[in-house]
Amino acid sequence: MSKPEKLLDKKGLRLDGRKLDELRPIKMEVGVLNNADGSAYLEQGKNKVLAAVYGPKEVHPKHLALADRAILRCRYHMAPFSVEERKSPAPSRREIELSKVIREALEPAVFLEYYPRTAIDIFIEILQADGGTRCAGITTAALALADAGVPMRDLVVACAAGKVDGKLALDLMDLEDKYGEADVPLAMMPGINAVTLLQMDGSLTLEEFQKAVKMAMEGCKQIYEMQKKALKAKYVAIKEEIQE
Amino acid sequence: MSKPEKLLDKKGLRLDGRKLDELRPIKMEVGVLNNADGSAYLEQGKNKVLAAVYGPKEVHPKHLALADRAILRCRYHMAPFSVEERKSPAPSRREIELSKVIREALEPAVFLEYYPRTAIDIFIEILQADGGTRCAGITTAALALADAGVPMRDLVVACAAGKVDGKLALDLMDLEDKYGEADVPLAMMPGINAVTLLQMDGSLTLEEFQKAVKMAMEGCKQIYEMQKKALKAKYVAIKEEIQE
Amino acid sequence: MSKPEKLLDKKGLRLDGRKLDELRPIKMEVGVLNNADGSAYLEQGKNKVLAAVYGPKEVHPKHLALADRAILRCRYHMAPFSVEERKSPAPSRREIELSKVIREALEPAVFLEYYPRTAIDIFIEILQADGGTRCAGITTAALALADAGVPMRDLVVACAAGKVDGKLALDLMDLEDKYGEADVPLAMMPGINAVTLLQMDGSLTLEEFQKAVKMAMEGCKQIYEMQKKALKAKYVAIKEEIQE
Amino acid sequence: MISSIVSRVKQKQIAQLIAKGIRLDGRKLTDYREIKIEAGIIERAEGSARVLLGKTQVLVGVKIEVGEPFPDVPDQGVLTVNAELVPLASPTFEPGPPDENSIELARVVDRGIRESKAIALEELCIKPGKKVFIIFIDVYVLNHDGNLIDASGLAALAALLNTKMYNYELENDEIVRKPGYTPLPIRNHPVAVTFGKINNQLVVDPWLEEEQVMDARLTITTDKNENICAIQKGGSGYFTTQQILDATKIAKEKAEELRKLVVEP
Amino acid sequence: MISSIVSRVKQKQIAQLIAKGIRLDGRKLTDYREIKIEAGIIERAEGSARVLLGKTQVLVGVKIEVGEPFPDVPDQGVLTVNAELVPLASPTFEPGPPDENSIELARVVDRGIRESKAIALEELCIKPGKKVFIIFIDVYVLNHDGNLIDASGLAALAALLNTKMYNYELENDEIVRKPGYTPLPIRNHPVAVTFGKINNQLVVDPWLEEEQVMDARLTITTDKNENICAIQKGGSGYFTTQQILDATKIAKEKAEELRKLVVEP
Amino acid sequence: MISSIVSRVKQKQIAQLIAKGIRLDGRKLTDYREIKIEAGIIERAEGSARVLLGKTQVLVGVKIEVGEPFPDVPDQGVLTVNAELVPLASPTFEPGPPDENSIELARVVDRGIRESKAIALEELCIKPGKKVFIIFIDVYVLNHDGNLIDASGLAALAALLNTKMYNYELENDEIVRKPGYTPLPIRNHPVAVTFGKINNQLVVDPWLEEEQVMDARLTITTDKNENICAIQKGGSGYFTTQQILDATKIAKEKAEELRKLVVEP
Repeated sequence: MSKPEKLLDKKGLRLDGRKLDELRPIKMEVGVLNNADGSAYLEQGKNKVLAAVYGPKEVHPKHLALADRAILRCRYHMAPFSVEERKSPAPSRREIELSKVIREALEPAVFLEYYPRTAIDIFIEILQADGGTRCAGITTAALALADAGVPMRDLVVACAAGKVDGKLALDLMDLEDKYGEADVPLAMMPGINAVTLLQMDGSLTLEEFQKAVKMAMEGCKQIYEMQKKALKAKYVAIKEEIQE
Repeated sequence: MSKPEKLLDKKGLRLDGRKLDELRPIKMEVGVLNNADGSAYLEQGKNKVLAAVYGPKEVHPKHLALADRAILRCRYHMAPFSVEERKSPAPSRREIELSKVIREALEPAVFLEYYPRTAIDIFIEILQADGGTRCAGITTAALALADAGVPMRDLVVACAAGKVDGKLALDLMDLEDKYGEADVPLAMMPGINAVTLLQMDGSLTLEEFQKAVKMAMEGCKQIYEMQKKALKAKYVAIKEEIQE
Repeated sequence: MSKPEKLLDKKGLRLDGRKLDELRPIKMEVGVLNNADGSAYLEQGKNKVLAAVYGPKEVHPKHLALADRAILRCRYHMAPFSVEERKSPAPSRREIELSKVIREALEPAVFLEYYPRTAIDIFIEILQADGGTRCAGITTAALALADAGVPMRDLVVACAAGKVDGKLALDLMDLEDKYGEADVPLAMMPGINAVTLLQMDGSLTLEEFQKAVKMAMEGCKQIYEMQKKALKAKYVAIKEEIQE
Repeated sequence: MISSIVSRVKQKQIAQLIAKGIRLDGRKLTDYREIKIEAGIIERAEGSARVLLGKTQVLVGVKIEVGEPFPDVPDQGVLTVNAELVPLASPTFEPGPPDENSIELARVVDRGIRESKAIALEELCIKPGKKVFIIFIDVYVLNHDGNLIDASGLAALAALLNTKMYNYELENDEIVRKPGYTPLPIRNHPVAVTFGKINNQLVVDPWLEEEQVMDARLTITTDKNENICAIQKGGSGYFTTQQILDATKIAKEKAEELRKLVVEP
Repeated sequence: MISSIVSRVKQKQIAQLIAKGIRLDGRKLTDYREIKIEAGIIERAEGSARVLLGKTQVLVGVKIEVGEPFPDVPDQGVLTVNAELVPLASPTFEPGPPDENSIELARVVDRGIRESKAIALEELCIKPGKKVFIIFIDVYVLNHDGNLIDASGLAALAALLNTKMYNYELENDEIVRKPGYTPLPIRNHPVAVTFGKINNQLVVDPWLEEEQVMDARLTITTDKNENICAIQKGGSGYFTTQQILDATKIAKEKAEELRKLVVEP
Repeated sequence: MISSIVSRVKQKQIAQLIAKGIRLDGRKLTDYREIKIEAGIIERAEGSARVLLGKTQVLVGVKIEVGEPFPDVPDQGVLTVNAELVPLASPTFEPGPPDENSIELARVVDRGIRESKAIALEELCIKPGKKVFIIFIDVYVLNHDGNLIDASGLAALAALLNTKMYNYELENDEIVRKPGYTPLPIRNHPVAVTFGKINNQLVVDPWLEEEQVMDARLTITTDKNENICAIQKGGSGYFTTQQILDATKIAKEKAEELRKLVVEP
C-alpha cells in the first residue's frame, strides 16, 4: 500500500469515509471455538481477530507455579497471510513485545489469587490486520476470558486515538497509523477508570496527548457496550438452548 | 546429476543393468558398533546405512515416561556428505517427517509393553544416499533392534516399488526416484502380512498401485530372508567365539 | 585494520612502541559490580574486560548437581561493539570453545569439593577486544572468584607469547596476533607451577615453542603480582571504610 | 496411544459400536462429517478459504511473492506449504517451532498438490533462473476435532481456486504491475481421504475421539483423473494388504464427492 | 510480583514511607538518583557512552555498517536497536536469546529515537535502494539496580552524540574512505522519564527495591521541543487518567534536567 | 569428572598400573592402539576416509562447493570444518546442535589443517572477491572409545589426500565443467598426538576408560617439517612445564609414525 496523498478529504472525512471521532464497524461473537475454555471473534474494520483462553490449568514445569495466585500467559500472534507481505510464523520482536503489554493490560482485571498454582493461557491470533490489532486483541481476549468464566474486576477494552493530517482521530486504520503523525493505543477497565495499557509513538504536544487520551477513552466506552451485548447474546442463546 | 534421456534401455533394462523386478545388490552386517546395545550396517546399491539402538533405558525428563509401556524414539539423519550437494547437519523437515514414519513403521513390531517407564532409542545414519533410504533405514533399524535383544513380533523389512518410463519397477534408485513417475515405499512384517509403512508420490492408476504394492511386498520378502541370514551369521560367529 | 608493512621497526620495537618482552599497560580493579558475588575489571592495552561471579548457588534443573562437589560454569562473551565489525550477540563457535577452555583453566584452582550440589557461575564480558582476550578474561575471572570469596589453591593468571616478524614477543595485540607467525596463550597457577591453559596456533620449532612458553610464564608472573596488588587494594579500601 | 482407565472404557465402547457398523457420533463407517467451505474470507491474502469439517476448523491463506527459483528447476515457480498448529486450536498444541505433526501435515498437503501437478508452476516463471513467483500456502488450524489432513487439503484446494494474481509486465527485468488480476493457473484437483483403523475396521474421516483410540491412519489422495497421487500411513499400528486395497477404492469414491464441494460450488 | 513474607514486609515499609513522601533511599518522590555519563569509552565503536544511574550501569556502543535499505524507504539509513541483559548484571538475567524484557527495553529505546527523528536517516543513504548506512545501537546492561529504560535511553543518546562517521566518496558505486570524520547527524534529543506506581503514588526513577514492589510502570519520552514522542506502560497494575496527566507534566520537567546532562556537558 | 564408587575403584586400578608403566589394555604409555585407515569409501563425497583407532571409529567426508570468499581474503578458498557427535556413537551423545565438545573437536582439527597451511587455499580462488571453492570437512564420529581428536585429525588428512576436484574453465564468469579430475592441492600433513595425564603421568592415545579418569588432556599437532602448528589443553587438571616439554618431544616422534600410515600407505 503506497502513501495516499491525503488522509482527510475536504470535508474532513477519512479515507474510509469515517468522521474523526468515529469507530470502524465492529462485530463480535463469543464462544466460537470448541476446544478452548473460552473464545471470541472480533472484526473491527478489516481486522479479524480470534482469541482463546485455556485454564486455569496445571503448570509445567511445576517450579514456575506461584503459591498464592495463578500465572497469566499471553501470546499475540499474526497469521502469515494476515498482512501485505507474508509474515514468517516465528514470533517477531514486535509480537513478543505486544504479547507482554497485552498480558499486562489484562492482568489487572483478573482475580489471579482465586487460582493459586495454576496457569491461565490467552492465545490471540490476528487473522487479518488493518491497524490497531493490539487493541482489537485485548478487546477480544477480554471476551474470551469472560467466556471461560474467569472472574474479573471488569472487562478490559482497548482503542487507539491518534493524529492524522494535523487532526486528532479515533481508531486509526493501517494507512492512518503508518502515514499519520501519532498513535495512542489505550486499554482500560471503564467501570473503575483504570488505564491498563498505554503506549504512544509519533509526536504530540501535551495538550494534544491529553485530548487523544480522552478520545481513546470515549472509543473504549462505546466498544465496552458492544462487549457486554456480545456476552449477553451468548448467554441468551444458551438459555434458549436449555429451555428448548 | 542431470536427467538421463531414458530410464530403461531397449531391452527394458534399467540404468544399472537391473531387470524391472530386480533388487539392487544388498549387504548386511549385524553388531557393527561397540557402544550401542544393538547395531547394524546395510548397503543397498550405493546406499550405506548405519543403525544403532540404545535401550530400554531410563527416560529424562521423567514425566515423558509411560506407566504401561516403553516409548520408542527414532532419529533418521543424513550425513552432510551423503548427497550430491552438502546437506546441513541440522534436521530438515524431510528428516523430521521420515523419523516419524519410520518410528511408526517399527512400533507395531516391538513389544513395548514389556518395558514400562523406559525409552528405546533408534538412530539411523545415512552415510551415503542413492534413493530408497527410508526403506533401507527401516530394514537396518529392525536388525539393530533384534541385535539389541528387543523382543519383536516379527522383523520389519521395507522396500519400494515405483514406475519408470511407464513400467512398474522394484527398488528405485535415486535417478529413477527423481525422474520416474511414481514411488511407493512400503514396510511390512512378512510373517503376519502387516503393512507398517506405506507412502506414495507420483501418479498411478488404482490397478498400477495394486501391482506396485504386490511388487514391493515381493521385494520385502527377499530382503527378509537376507535379514534372517545376517542375524544368524552374527550368532554363529558368537557361538564360534564362545566355543573357541 | 589492514595489514601493516612491518610488525617490528628498525630498533626491534613493536607497533605500539613496546619491546619484545614487554607487557601492555595493565589496570585492574576488584569489586566493580554490585549485584555479583564477586567482580573485577581489567584493561590490558585496549582490551577492556569485565568478569562477574555468582555462587555457590542452587543448581536448576536439580539433576545437573553433583553429590560431591560444585559445578563450575563459564561464559566468555563479546559485546557487539567490542570489535571492528559488529559481532552478533548470539554465541559464536569461537566463544563456545573459549568458554570451555577458560572454564578448564580456572577449574584446577577452585576447591569445588567444598560446595557439593551447588553451581558457581563465571561471566566474562569483553567490552573491547585487542588481542589476547581469552588470557585477559582468565586473569579477570580469577580476581572475580577471589572477590566472591571462593576458596582457591592459587590465583590463575594468563598471558600469551608469540612470534612476530621472526622474533618471539610477549603479550600479542590484535595486529600481531593476526599477521604474526604464532600465538601461544598460557594460563597458570604461578605458586605451584601448574599450567592450566595452553593453546597454540601458527608455526614454531620445538625450540621456539619452549622459549615462547618461558616468555609467557614470565609475563604471567608479572601480571600475578598486579593481581595480588589489586586484591589487596580492595581489602585495604574495605578496611578503611570499616574504620571510618 | 491411550493409557488411562476412562479412555479404555471409551475405546471399548467405540470399538464395539464399530463392530456393528455404527460410530459414536451416529455416522456410518464411510460417512464424512458435515462440511462447510467459505472461500475468499481473508481479503489481504491472494487466496483464502476456511473449511469446517464437523467441529474441525482450518483456515488456509495463499500469498504470492517474487523470489529465486530452485537451481535444478530454473524455469518454474516455487511452491511452499507450511502448517501451524496454533495453540488456540487444542489443549495439546504448544507454541513453538513446527513439530513432527505439523511438518507431516504440511508435507502431506504439499505432496497432494505437487504430485498431481495442481499448480502450473511452469507458468509462474518471470525470468528463468532469476525470478519466479513463490506460492506460499499457509495452513492454519483453528480448532482440532480430528482429521486435520482432509480438512487442510480441502481448504488448500479451495484457497488455490480462489487465488488471484495481479497482472504485470516486465520492464528492464523489473516487474511493473498492470491493472487487473488473473486466476492462479490450477490444472488438477487433488483430494485427500483419510481412514482410521479401529478394532480392525476402517472408518472414514475419523474425528478426535476416534483418533485417540485408533491403531493406525491411512490417507489416500486422488486427483480429478482418478489417479492416486499421494499416500501416507501414520500411527503405530498396521494395515493388511486387503485393507489398503479396500481403502483405495473407497477413497476414489469419497474424493469425487468432496471434490464437487470445492470445485463446483 | 512478590510473594514471600520478607518481601511483603519491605513492600509495606516502602509503601508507608511513600505515603509520607519519602523513599527508602532518602530521595523525594520526583528525585532521580545520582547520574554519571562518560562518553567515548569504547574506542573500537563509532560511538559509545556509559551511564551510571545510582548503581544501575548501562554501556551503549554504536557501530556503523553498510547494508541494504528497507524496500519501503529506499532512500533512508537503517536504525537497529538491540539490548542485552547480560547475566553478570543481575542474578535474574539468564544467558540466551533476548527475552521479552530485553526486547521491550530495546524497542522503547528505539521508539524514542525513531519517533523524535533524532537521527537524520535520510542523510545516511549512499545509493538509493541499494546501499545505506546501518546504525547499530547496542544497549549493554552491566549492573541492574532498577530503571533500565531511562539509563539506557540516556546512554544511547550520549553515544549517538559521540558517534563519528568516516568521510567517503563513491567511486563506481564503491565506497572509498577519505581522511577525517564527521559527527552522525543528530537532530533531536529524546529523553525517557519513568515512573513507578507504589501505594497509588507516582515515584520517579524507581530503583530495584521499588521495582520489586511497584504495581505498574509508566515511561514518557519527550523531545527537545517538549513534544511527547513515546510512551510505554508496563507492569501488572493500572493508572488513573489523572496519574497519566500528572506524569506527562513531571516527565517534561525532568527530561529537561536530564537532557542538559547529556547535550551540554 | 567421576563420582561413583565403582569408577573410583577403576580409577585407582588404572592409576596404579600406570605408575608401573602399564595400561589396562596392555599398552605401553606411549603406544597407540591399532590403527586402520580406509580412504575413498563414500563415493558421493569429493573425498572421504574412515579411521579405526582401536574401537574408536570416525568417518570424514569432504565436499566442495562454490561460494563467496571472506572479505578480508578475497583471493582464497574457504575451509570449513564441522564435527558431529552423532548419538549412535555413544550413550553420552545427544541429538541436537553442536555442543562445546563437538565444537572444540572441529576447531582443533581445523586449526591443525589451517595453521600448517595443509590446503593451498590460494589455488582455490575462481574469481577474486566473487567466487571461490569452499571445502567442507565433515567429521562424523561413529563410535566413541576415546581420543576423538587424533582419530578425527587422521581421518581428515586421509580424506583430504583422497579428495578430487573436477576440472573446469571459466566462460563469462560461469564455471563450465571439463572432463577429468585433479587432486586437491595438499601442501602439508598435520598430525595430532593427544596425551592424557593420569596419576601425574602422561599416556599417549587415551581410550575411553582412561579419559574417564584422567586429570587433563594435551594435544600437540606437528607438521611434516616437525614444526608445531597447534596445541590444545583440555580437562579440569593442569600440566607442569616439564610435562609440556616432554609431550612436545614424544608428539613429534609419534606424529612421524602416524603420518606414514596416511601419506604413504
